[in-house]
Parts: sequence; C-alpha cells; structure tokens
Amino acid sequence: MRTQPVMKFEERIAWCKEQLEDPTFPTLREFKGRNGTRAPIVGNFPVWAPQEIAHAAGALPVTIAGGGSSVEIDHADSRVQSFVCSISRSTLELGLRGYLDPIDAMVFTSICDVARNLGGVFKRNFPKIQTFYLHCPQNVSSPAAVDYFATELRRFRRAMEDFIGDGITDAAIARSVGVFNEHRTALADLYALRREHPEKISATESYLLLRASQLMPREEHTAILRSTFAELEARPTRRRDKIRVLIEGSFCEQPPWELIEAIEDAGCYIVDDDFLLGPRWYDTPVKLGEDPIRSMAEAYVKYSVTSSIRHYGDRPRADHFAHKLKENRVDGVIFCAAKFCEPALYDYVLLKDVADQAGIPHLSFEFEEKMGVFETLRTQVETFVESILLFAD
Amino acid sequence: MILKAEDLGYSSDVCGYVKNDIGLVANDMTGPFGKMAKPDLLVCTYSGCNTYIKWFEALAAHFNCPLYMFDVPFSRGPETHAADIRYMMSELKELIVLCEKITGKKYDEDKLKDILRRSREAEDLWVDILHSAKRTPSPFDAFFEAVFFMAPIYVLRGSQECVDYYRAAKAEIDARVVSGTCPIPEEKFRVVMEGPPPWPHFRTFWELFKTWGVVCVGSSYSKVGGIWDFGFRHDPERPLESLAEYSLECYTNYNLARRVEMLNRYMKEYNADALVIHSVKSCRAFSMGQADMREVFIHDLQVPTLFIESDLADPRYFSKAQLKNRIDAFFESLEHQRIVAGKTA
Amino acid sequence: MYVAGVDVGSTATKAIILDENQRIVGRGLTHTGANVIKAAERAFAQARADAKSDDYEIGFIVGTGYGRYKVPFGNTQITEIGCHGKGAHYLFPETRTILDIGGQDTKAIKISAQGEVSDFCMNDKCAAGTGRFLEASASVIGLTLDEIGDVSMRSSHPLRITNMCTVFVESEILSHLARGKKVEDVLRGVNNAIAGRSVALMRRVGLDDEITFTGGVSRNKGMVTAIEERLERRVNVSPDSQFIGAIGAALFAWERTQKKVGAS
Amino acid sequence: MISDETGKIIGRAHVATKIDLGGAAEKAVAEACRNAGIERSALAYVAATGYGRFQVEFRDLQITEMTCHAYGAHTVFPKTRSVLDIGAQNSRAMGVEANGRVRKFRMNDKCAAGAGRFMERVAKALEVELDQIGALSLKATDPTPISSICAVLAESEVINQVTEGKKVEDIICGAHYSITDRIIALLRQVGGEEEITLTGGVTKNMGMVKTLEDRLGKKVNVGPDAEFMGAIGAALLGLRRLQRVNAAAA
Ligand SMILES: Nc1ncnc2c1ncn2[C@@H]1O[C@H](COP(=O)(O)OP(=O)(O)O)[C@@H](O)[C@H]1O
Ligand SMILES: Nc1ncnc2c1ncn2[C@@H]1O[C@H](COP(=O)(O)OP(=O)(O)O)[C@@H](O)[C@H]1O
Ligand code: SF4
Ligand code: SF4
Ligand code: SF4
Repeated sequence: MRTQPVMKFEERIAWCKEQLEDPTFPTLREFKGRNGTRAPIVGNFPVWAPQEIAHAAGALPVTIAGGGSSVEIDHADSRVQSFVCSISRSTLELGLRGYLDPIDAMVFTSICDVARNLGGVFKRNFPKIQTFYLHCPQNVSSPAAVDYFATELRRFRRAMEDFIGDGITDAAIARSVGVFNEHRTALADLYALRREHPEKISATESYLLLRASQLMPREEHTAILRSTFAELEARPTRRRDKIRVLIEGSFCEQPPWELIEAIEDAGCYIVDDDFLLGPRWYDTPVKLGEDPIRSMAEAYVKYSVTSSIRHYGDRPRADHFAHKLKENRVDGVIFCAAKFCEPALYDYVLLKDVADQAGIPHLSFEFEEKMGVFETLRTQVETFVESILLFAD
Repeated sequence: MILKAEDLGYSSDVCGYVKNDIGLVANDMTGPFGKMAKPDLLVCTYSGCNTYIKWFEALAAHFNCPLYMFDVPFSRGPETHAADIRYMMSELKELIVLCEKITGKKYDEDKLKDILRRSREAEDLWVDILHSAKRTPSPFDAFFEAVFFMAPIYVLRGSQECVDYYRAAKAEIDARVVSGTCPIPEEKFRVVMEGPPPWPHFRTFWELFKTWGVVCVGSSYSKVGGIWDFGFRHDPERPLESLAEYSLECYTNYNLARRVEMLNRYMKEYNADALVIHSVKSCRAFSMGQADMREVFIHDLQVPTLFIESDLADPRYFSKAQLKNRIDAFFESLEHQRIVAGKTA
Repeated sequence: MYVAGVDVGSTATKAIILDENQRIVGRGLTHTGANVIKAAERAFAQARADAKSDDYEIGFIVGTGYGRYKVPFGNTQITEIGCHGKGAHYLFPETRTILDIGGQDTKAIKISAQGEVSDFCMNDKCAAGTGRFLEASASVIGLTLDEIGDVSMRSSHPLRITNMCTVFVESEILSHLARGKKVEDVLRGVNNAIAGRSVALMRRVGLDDEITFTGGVSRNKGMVTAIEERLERRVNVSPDSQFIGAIGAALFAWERTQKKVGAS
Repeated sequence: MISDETGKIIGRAHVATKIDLGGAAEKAVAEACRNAGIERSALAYVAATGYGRFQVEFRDLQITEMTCHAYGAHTVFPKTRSVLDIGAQNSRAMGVEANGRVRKFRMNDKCAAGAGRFMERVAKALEVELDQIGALSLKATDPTPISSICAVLAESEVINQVTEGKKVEDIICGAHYSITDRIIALLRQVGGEEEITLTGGVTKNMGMVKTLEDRLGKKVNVGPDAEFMGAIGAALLGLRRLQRVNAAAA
C-alpha cells in the first residue's frame, strides 16, 4: 500500500493476482498493523454499501466478495446449505477461519434473500464484528423512496459515529463522495478504453486491477489507474480475429479470473461486463447537492446501474440492456451467472429475449468460485465463437 | 408447469414455486383449477422474499401491464422502525391513488375499516385454534393441518366467509377436545416444524411422521402470511398503519435472530420434544440460514433437532428413502433416549 | 445363544454374529448386487459358516443398512445411523464423533457417552465424495480398491481435484493423467477432496476429541491419512471398520435378547 | 474420417481412446489412411475435434465437437434443424441453421445424469451387457421411470426395483425414459421443433432411439455413421477452411 514501490503494469497485475489468491487479506492486516484502532476497517458484502460514509468516518471501506478458489469450504457448510451461491458460503468461511479478524464492521444490504440472511448468520457467529443491515428500497418509483433511503443512510452514519466516538460532518461526507467520484471516473475511463481498444488491456487484466481495488484505499487505486493509462497507450499490440462480447450476470459473486481468461483465450474480446466492482454502482458519479446523504440516496434511487439485484420501476431493465448491446457493438452476449444466484438466473430469461430481438447470439453458463477446470467452459465458448466466425459469410 | 418454465430458460436451481406460477402463466393461464384472468395491475408485496420481485417482474413483462412494487423493509429486530412504517404508509397511499385511477372508483375508508374488523375477528379465532395445540395430546396438527386451515385467512381475509370459516373450524377443534379425537391417535412426540411442506409429496411426508406418532404443535410455515399469535391484530382505527405493520410481521420477513426466538418460544410454550427443520432447496428466503439455526438449537439451546431436505414444489428433489432414513434414525434415538432416561429416573 | 446383525448396504452387505458375551464369532461380507435378499442371505450364511454356528440357535437378528427392510429372516430393523453409533461406541467407548463413508453416502454421527445418537448429518443426495467416487477413480486409473490406498501414500505433490461428481471426476482424472501427472498425486488429490467434504460434514455435528472412522472407505489407508491430516489428529480405525454397522445391529439384537430395551 | 476434395468420405477408422489421447489419434489417422488406400502424406489438412483435440499434434485446426457434430449432421441430413449428441458424459443439444451453423446449444455440464454413462451404470447394476439393452428395452410392457437424477444413485434404485420384482426390460426402458426427459428438456431450450438428428454413441442403443421418438412423437434421424458424425463434420469444416485458405493464397 503506501509503502509499495512503483510497479510496472505487468508487475502490478501479478501483485493483484497475489492479493486475490491470498484469502488472509494481507493488505488489511497491514493496514490494521499500521493504524491500529485509530482507523476501523468496514467491510461490506458486494453492492450498495454506503462506503463514502465509512470513509468519512476515517475508516477503510472494503468489499468482501468471497474467498475465491483459494479457500476450501470447510467450516461454512455447517452454517449454510450447499444450494446457495458460493460467495455467501466462502465469505462466511473466511470469517469462521478468522481471516476476517482485521475487520471491525460488516455491512449487508437487501440485494437478495441469501445476502439478507447471511447478515443474520454473521451477526450470530461473529459477535466481534459489528453487523449492519441496510434496506435498499425497491419501490424506486415511489416519491418516498429517497427519503426512506436517506433515513437508512443516516442510521448508518450514527452507527459509524458511535464507532469512532465522534460526529461525522456533512462536509466530511461530501469530501468522501468526491474521492469516490474520482475513482468512479477513472473506472469509467478504463472501461471506455476497453470498449475502444480491447487489444490494449485484456479483460483479465482489467478484472484483476478492479478486484484489488476493493481492498485498498480509493485514493491509491485512482492514482494507480491514472498512471496505468499512459503505460497502456504505449503498449504495442495487434488486434486479433476475435469477437466482441459482453458478459452479463456476475454482478455480485465474481467469477474466477481464470474463467475470464478462458473466455478471452477461446476467441473473445470482452468489451463490457456487469461486474459491480469498485464503486461502479451508479451510472454517473454521485451528483452532490446540499445534503450529501440525500445525494447518495438519490444516486441509488435515481441512477444506479441496472442490475438484477434491484427493481427498477418504470426504467425497465430490458431497455437498458438493449441500449448496452448497441453501445458496445457486440457480436455476442455471454450470460455468466453464479451458480444458484437467483436474481441473475431470473433475469437471464428476460434479457436473453432482448438479445434475441436484437439478433445477437448468446451463450449462457453458470460458474462457481471453486471451479478449477475450465475445459468444458472453453469448449462452449469456442463453439460459440466458431458459430459466429466460421460461418460469417 | 415447472418443466414448462424451464423450457423458457429458467434454471433448475431457482425457486420451484415461482416456476410453477410462471409455467402456468405461460401455459395460457390454464392450471389444474381452470383458467385465470389476465390482470390489469400487478401489485407485488414481497414480505421478506426478493425472489418475489423477480417473479413479478417476469409476470409484468409477460402481461405487459403495470407493476406496483410494494416495498416491505426487512425486519431487523423486535423494535419497529418508525421510518419503515412511514415509508409503507406513503406507498399505500400511492397505491390507493393508482387503484382509484384504474377502477374509476373512490377509495372508501369505512369499507376498509369494516374489512379490518372482520379480519380481526377471524384472526382471534385462528389464534385460538393455534393455541389449542398447547394441550397434550394436541387436538390439532399445527403444521400438517394448519397449512390447510390457514388458507382462508390469507386469501379471503376480511370477508364474512372467512369469519364463518374460522368459526366452524374453531367449533370442530372444540369438539375434538371434548371427544378426545386427535389427528395423531397415539401422540408420542411433539415437534415444532420449521420450513414449508413438500407440496407434491405432502401425504407421503406426513405418513413418515405419523408412523412415529409425531404431532406438530407449532410451525413457522403457518406464519408466512402473518403472525398473530403474539398479539398483533389489524386495527380498524388505524387502518393503513396496521396494514403496514402487518406486512412487516410475516415470518419470512423476520431476520434469523427473530426466527430463532420465535421457534424457541414455540418449543417452550407448546412443550415440544424436538425441532424439525425442513430445508427446501427452492426457497432461499426460508432455507438460507437454516443450517445455522440448527447449530443454535442443537449446540446452544440443546434442543434435539432433525434437519431434512427436499423441496416445496419440485418433485424431483424429494427422495422418500432418504427422508425415511433420517426421520427413522432421529425418532429411533429419541425413543431410545427416553427409554434410557426412564430407566435411570 | 447367538445374535446377529445384518447390514445391507448399497454396495456391500455385511453380517456379524455375536456370542452371548458380545464377542464377534462370525463375519460375512458380500457384494450387494442386484438382489438384496440374496445378498443378505449370502452374507448371513457366510457369517454362520465362519462362526461354525450351524447347530447354534441365532436368538435375534437385527437388519440395518439401506436394505434393512429386505432382510427376510430379521426380527426387526434399525437405521444404520443408530447401528454405526452403537458399534463404534462398543469398539471405542470414548468416541463421540463418528464418520462413516460407505458406498453411496457419507454420514457424520454424534453420540453420547452411552452410545446413543444425539445428532447426525448426512450427505446422500448425490454420490459425490463417497466410496463410489473412489471406486470410479480407481477404475479409470486401472487399480483395484486394495491398491489405491498404498499408491496414494507415495504422493509428494497432491493435485487439486475439483469435480465432485462421480462421473465427471473420471474425465478430470483422465485429463490429469494425459498431462503426465503421476497416478499417486491424482489419487491423493481425490482423497484430499473427499476428506475435505467429510470433515466439513463432521464439523456440523461438532468435532470432539475422539473420532472413529467407519464404513468400507475406512479400509483405504490413504483416506485415513488424508482425514487425519485434515483434522490434524489421529482417528480410530478398527480392522472391522466395514462391519461396524453390522456389529451395532448385532449389539442391538443382543440387548433385545437381554430384554434391556422393550420391543418397539 | 478422410474426405476427398469434393467432400466425399473415402476413409474411416475407429479406435478406443485410452489415457494416451494423442497416440489414439495417431492410430486412428493411420488406419483411416489405410482404409482410404492413400498415403499419410496425401493428407492436406487435418481438423481435430472432440475432447482431446488439443492433443492431436499434427492438426491444422481444432474445432469443438459441437460445431462438428452439427455440421456433420447437417451434411448427412441437410434438413436437420436440431442435433442431439449423447455421449458417455455429456449430452448436447444444438439448434442448427440452414447452412450448418450452430445457432444455439445446451449441454449438461452440471451433472452427469442424462448422458450415456447413466445407461452404462444401469446396465451394470442389472448385470446386462451394454449392447443388449437396446433390444431388451424394446420388449418392455410396463416401463417404470427412475426417479433418482444421479447416474450413480440410480444404480441402487434399479436394484430396488429388481427386488420388487420388476422386469429387467421394464427397468431399462424406464431408465431410457428418465434420460429422454432430461434430453428433451435440453432440446427444448434450443427450440427443437423441426427435423432432429441424433448422434453419438447412444445411437447404437435402439431402445433409447425409440423412447426418444415416442416422447417427441416423431421420427428422428439416425445415420449409419452416427458415431462418426463429429469426425465427418471436422473433415468437412476442415475442407471448407482449406479451400478458403487456398483461395486467399491464390
Ligand atoms: N479393500 C478396500 N480398500 C479400500 N476401499 C474399500 C475396500 N473395500 C471396500 N472399500 C470401499 O468401501 C465402499 C463400500 O463401503 P460400505 O460401508 O460397505 O458401503 P455401504 O454400507 O454403503 O454398502 C466401497 O465403495 C469402496 O470404496
Ligand atoms: N453397443 C451399444 N449399445 C448401447 N449403447 C451403447 C453402445 N455402445 C455405446 N453406447 C452408449 O454410448 C455412450 C458412449 O458414447 P460416445 O459418443 O462414444 O461417448 P464420448 O464421445 O462421450 O466418449 C455410452 O455411454 C453408452 O451409453
Ligand atoms: S451471488 Fe446472487 S444469490 Fe448470491 S448473494 Fe449475490 S446476489 Fe445473492
Ligand atoms: S418465499 Fe420462498 S417459495 Fe415463496 S417465492 Fe420466495 S423463494 Fe419462492
Ligand atoms: S451424476 Fe454426479 S453430480 Fe449428478 S447426482 Fe450423481 S454424482 Fe452427483
């Protein structure tokens, strides 16, 4: 982190991979060692946690998105059945193994039935971690939704204040929103680069960079991204004979990086995805008004990205998806849902019809964190690519 | 129906209950009970189940009709957040306006009050029936019978038929008490049941318990559409507010801690010997966390707990042989312990 | 007077005869095969022959195992969960946690100091991680069940096996071998994978000091080692480990003859 | 499979795959050359497919088995719009366009139930030879479906049925129905309406073909070369590719 030497791009990626494959959270342990109790670490289960407020409290907000393939589910099976997504099981496993010890609080939001109840399981199993549950309103067309969410956020603010034993000013929150906005802009630039020049940075590299961002201070990651762009521009590359695809369905649980690599190897440029990594939760950076809490609530209610884990009222998800297909000029869609992730599996049915109507071929499969063999998957993607490339006449 | 929905692309791993419905809708709205009408407005009130949201989104897309998402915040603790109630009341008011627009009729609060008054009456009777299971032997099976007894209070609540129904039901239970007839003639074990029944194999499932003389004295499934036995009633004097409160107080909308507390209360108040957790694959709203619940009961509360798995809608996940094996092993050891305890006592 | 227990498992059928002092005097083991009744009779006849008990009266017979209702000559039946608990308690009285890996299912059983089952968990939806899984692995590699234990112990770099499906694991193994990986490393990987699942199952009932490993798979030394490593402690394995269910059944039968427990 | 420049099949071979995938391919090609009566050096282009396609060192191109099976089926039965390939571990359903392109496909990647291995296991549990199950199944009068979805656990269920006195042919036929139902589910997901071609090892099992036809209520194509369909597709796609490469070079 702060002590890190300047790394070259490839080294950086290798470093990110190391972080990802070490389930004991070395960066967090280091942070804790350096800051002790002065700065708490506030973890959250993916998506829509008010990280800005934790940041304003001087905490390090991090996203805990499962244990990946490096942690065997050993203890968590006794708490959670096998028919739920792996992220919920492995996140619990991390806790039961003590890897989450550096974390002081954990935030869960109402993204799905599983996440909701996982909050309850956490609360019981880890009395040392303060568990916080936030209801993100689903009735976003109701005028009352923004008020309601702002109240929820204020509740969270109070909890954070209790934590640090001090007040959190609006100005501090506004400043934090600014920090996150900068990161959001940098992420948007990264995606724009991938869309226009997919040969410059592979989706695997971009993914690893983003995964690492979830466990480090925003400011630092923004700086890394900014310095990366110059390096990428200078990369000598040749565009290959690949198809442009979009990945949809892995917003919460994240696929193993090898899976993304397998898709790319099988002949795809992944030009966009719906991974809700980093604070990519809103369509645009949060528009700051007078009351920063209210601005955050508005961002969630009015312009958060369309994803399967929320209801969108009169801004239907299907239209948004159709637009995304066009904007990215894709040859194909890969629906890639976490196994047992109901929100993704339901939306697949709606979205595949959208792709059909747009005449865009699609492929779907489910993944698990613990996947180790990508052969079947590669075969499927290859077949998919062949069906587009070999018969393109 | 489930297969029909899977044809449409629904995964074999998502809620079978929903697939049943979607399959029915895709089947030109024709199910075993005849044809349903096409809706003008869909209202989704999803107490504690996000799957409902997805379900109604799919229905709305299918019918191409408006969908009102009545949002019910998840219940996080015994205390009610004022903000939750406020939010739901403003939703209800929006819904009133919407309905007025669609039906062209004015909202009539007196009529609602009447409905709630009748609801209340039915609720009182229903609670009496539930409480009757406190007797030993129990005149009423609070799971296998309750799942049928509970239907009117969910779908006909507020109507006079509903009140009449519960009056008759109550009379029947009272008669059972007098005559000493019980659903399980020789009551050997009293259990509390957590989780929904495997509908397609309901009879078989019941038989597996009946052979061991098991009566269910409490169950959580009979509370998915409202929990009244701890005192909540619809209040005609505060119509909208009590509707909002009602929505919060449904079993699936309870967080795990509250669920554990409620089951434990049943264990004690109904003098039960064991807890049976029936974990269904379909329904994560129920099943996510049940394994943790099992830990609480077995290890912390020292309650003998049987954990079995199948599904509430998809017959493919029901394996009689396996269930029988587990149920037999469990009651076999309970019985054995009783005998041993009886000897040493 | 003798008593007997017959454990009709999905894969193997076991029979045990005890004398009036609860000593094992006869054992029978046969493949269950297509005809459960025949298998039960075969195993029982073997045990009788082994006990040379042809002229003795067998006072009480308890059937257990998944085919327990098909033991035509049995007096009553008890689930294999109860029997494994009983049998393990008899051989290792200090045991509180039992792991039973049979041909088609894996069970973790918790017993009280008196040998009664107080909790159990099982994995029986799918043949993943059971004896069948090992059989399939052995057969793709071309080894017999008796060999795989020793071979796997030679491994120095166990591989990670990710597929738990008994059918798919075959192709995973083939692909490892095709890439030139060593047989022992593959087998060790298979053992580790099963051990991982089994330990997770045991954690559900709670891991206590003394653990006994029963069922046919406990005859595989490689599996025993894999589980011990995973748990970082030793587990009890009896030479009669595959018979423990049958022993338990026979003990129940003995109790019945002693009228210790009323008939059910 | 060896094809000449007009797309006519002139040589074929069939070798059982063991652990050494590359070696098996080598043997098969040598034998196919012998069968075609040509020198090995006369082969202009080799397209490899199937599970071990990357192990075929002398290949020019590798194509997945799905693309190949579909293309093979398309060449043999040009009106085919759906192809079912049921192998030992995987079942695949493919929707094919008029030019032989795979439009959509589905495979059973989660669980081995619903593939050929299921039948192998049932046959083994019943102690019947695999090549007899087809004929036996056709004699069934009262088929009993198998409810277990697991290829492995199905065995014990089969055993149970035997003890309950069910006839072997009825059990086999019931097992066929169970697989068929899973396969038809796959098929429906790719929209299996029009002409259907069945490929893969399971085509050797007439009982399976019949239950499939019963359940679908129509005939399905089973070519004499059903087992070679993948190789045919690979040969012809290879030819196409070669012609294109040559055209580009000219
Ligand atoms: N000699 C042996 N060495 C290693 N494993 C064995 C041996 N004999 C049997 N097994 C294993 O034991 C399993 C059968 O165990 P068992 O407990 O008898 O099963 P069940 O009671 O379910 O029939 C087989 O699947 C096999 O994996
Ligand atoms: N003679 C036969 N009779 C009936 N079924 C057979 C016969 N030979 C093979 N099969 C079936 O075909 C399957 C093998 O198919 P195949 O396409 O060769 O598999 P793969 O290509 O996946 O190795 C077997 O699992 C079996 O069910
Ligand atoms: S992966 Fe899907 S099911 Fe699992 S917690 Fe995330 S949204 Fe919920
Ligand atoms: S509560 Fe359970 S059964 Fe009902 S829709 Fe939700 S997930 Fe399905
Ligand atoms: S075929 Fe494999 S994955 Fe499917 S149920 Fe059986 S062992 Fe499990």
